[in-house]
Amino acid sequence: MARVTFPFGPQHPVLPEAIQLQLTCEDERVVEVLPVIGYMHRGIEKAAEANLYPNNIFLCERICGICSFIHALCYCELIEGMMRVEVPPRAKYLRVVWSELSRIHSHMLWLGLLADSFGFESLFMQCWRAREIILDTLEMTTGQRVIQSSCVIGGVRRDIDLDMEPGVRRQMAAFQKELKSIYPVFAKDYTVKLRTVGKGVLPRDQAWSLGTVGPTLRGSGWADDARTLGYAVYDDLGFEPVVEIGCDSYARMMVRLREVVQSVELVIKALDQMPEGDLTVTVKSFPEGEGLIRVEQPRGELVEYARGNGTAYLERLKVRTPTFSNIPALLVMLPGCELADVPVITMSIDPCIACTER
Amino acid sequence: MPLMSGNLIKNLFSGPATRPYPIVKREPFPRARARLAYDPDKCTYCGICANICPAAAISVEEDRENLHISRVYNSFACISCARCAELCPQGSLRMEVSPHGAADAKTVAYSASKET
Amino acid sequence: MQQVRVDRGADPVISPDALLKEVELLASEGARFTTMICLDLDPEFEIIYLFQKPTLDVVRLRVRMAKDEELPSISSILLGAVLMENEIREFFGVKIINLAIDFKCRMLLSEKSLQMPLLKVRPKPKLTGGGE
Amino acid sequence: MGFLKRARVKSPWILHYCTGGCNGCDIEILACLTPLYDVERFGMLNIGNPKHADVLMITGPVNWKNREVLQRLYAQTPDPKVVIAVGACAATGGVFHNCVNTLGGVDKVIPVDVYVRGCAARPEAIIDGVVLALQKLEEKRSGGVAHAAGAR
Repeated sequence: MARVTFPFGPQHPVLPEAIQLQLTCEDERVVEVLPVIGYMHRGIEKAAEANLYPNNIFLCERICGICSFIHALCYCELIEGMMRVEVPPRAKYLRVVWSELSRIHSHMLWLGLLADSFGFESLFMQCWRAREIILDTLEMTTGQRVIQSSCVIGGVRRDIDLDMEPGVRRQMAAFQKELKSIYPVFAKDYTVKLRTVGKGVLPRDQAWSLGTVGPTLRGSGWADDARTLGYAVYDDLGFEPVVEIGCDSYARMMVRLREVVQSVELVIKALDQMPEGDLTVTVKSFPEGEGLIRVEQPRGELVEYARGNGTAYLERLKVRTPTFSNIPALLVMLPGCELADVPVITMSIDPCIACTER
Repeated sequence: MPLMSGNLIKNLFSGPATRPYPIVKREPFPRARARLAYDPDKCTYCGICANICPAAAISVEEDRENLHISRVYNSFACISCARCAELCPQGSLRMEVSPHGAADAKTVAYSASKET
Repeated sequence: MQQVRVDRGADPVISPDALLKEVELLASEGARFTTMICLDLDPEFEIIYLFQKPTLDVVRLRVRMAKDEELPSISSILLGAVLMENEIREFFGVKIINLAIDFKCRMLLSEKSLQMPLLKVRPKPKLTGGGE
Repeated sequence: MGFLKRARVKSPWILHYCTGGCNGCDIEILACLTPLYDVERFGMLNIGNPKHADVLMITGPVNWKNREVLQRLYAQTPDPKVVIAVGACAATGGVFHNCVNTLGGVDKVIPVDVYVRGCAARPEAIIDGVVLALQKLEEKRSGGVAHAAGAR
């Protein structure tokens, strides 16, 4: 049969970002796929070497706008670990609150886009409407909607004080109510199941060997979550990773959906247990030596490596973002699928191209 | 689709969720960071804000011949991180909640320059 | 708590020739590729390979090599490494051979952008042009 | 003829393209389309085909690989068109001002009519920008008509 190769992207309505997939099709069936990336590359790793190390927080936040807080947290924890700075406990709890809020907002965004990718427009709108509650909470507590700029080396810059806390709890209750109406639609709806169950299968052993991370890996039955490594205060909050064994797009969707429920609980738990105390400690020294950290982003495990030489400039900052290691999974998931399923399967790894290419 | 219909019927009767933005403006949150306000009277032109700005939106220009020093602020490059407002020793910078409107040309704001 | 500081002395340092054997051994133990980090320690490259064991521990492996030495690709053993190897080849000009998918140094950069941007010491102009 | 042109100003179609920013502005543009800000009540529609678009919404500090894509999208959009640069990095490069692979702003590649400030630009600011863009579109349209009549 004649093979046709055609591009999917870089400008495509389903993906807000620019990625190109060169699909080779036989009839309606995809037989080969080659991801062409590079449309979002900026060169952040190089710029990080030229900036003062505290300024890199703001650069790292803008690696990706969706999970910006966690990028900042990762960089701050890395530099703190290298300089042996102990962050005040209240700051650690606040970091958990904000990173879980950004996880909820990222997952809601993704769930909406998934619904959009198979044409379920009203569900997309419903998800994004629920997400605005989280964005309002973020804006109320940190001052910006998507890029919070609240993490600094040695702590956090803003506080959720006593006046604000009831407001956050109210918002979370409102969000839980919205979530309760969305959850069964994703979990049980006929249309959703038809488009996701059995689509984009990533077998358990291949998911491991290809190096996938995050919900893509956990949807294939691996309980791998960097939050169990115990950065910030996830240890004290009794965190357990969410695992599904379906290995398909539906399983990955359910992982994210259940993580949203879990994150809401984590936020409330963190607010309950939050101790009093300072927000920041003063940091005087400069980073020296090598450091390596793994934190869990909405999309998976984020690995950062830095090498300092005792000056205000870093010698090297390496960011391994989760989508970078999830893209090879597309090479396994896409061949053999129907052309109409390509958007859904591509979405199911939650591609964040701005992260990938830095 | 049937599972969604409960939501749809509820939405039909629960009134609009839309914020009618240009007609009714929502009160911004007190912590919102949208605009950098500058008080030239307090400014000593120390240049700390220009040095630490991660986006190079602030610069201090020195004209040695005419003994002028002025602070240049490019609101189009500003990322509203409020780092400068935090570190200004004189407290001449702070973040305000009212957002900038859209503009059709890029301009930079020169502060009232100081004789040195 | 997670150990953030890396002790340089604790990691095994191997030569490019011994790499494939080491990686095969690790892969047979169930380790998978996490990432690799290239450092430009003029006059040589140091490449840190990170592998993840099923117990979530990270294994580090350092390869030291001269700038013009050839590095074998591990993408035949662990396909997940292919994008990162392409990136390192593109950003540093490390000569990586036998790549499973070869983007010919055009994965992230285009013809007009600065080539090999992460090099600390830029080579003489006639040595550049990573595209060949 | 008058009807078609008026319909264009009343109901502009938007093409959104990200040229390598951080995504923050992109999700805010998408948030504009969702119930809480709902720009569709102004007749705006986000579409995927530049040949149907009147307004180009560009985010990000344009990198080298994206430059040609952006030029092509601009060339494919029919006249009169308005370009909105959304966010600090689309206007000047913003926080990416010293990144090696960026060109530092959309206006280095194609002419920009409206700049929206903020990092990330708030949905309110984006709506303001679109409103300004519509005025520009009308100006361009009336200017364009006069020119065409003169040529005839």
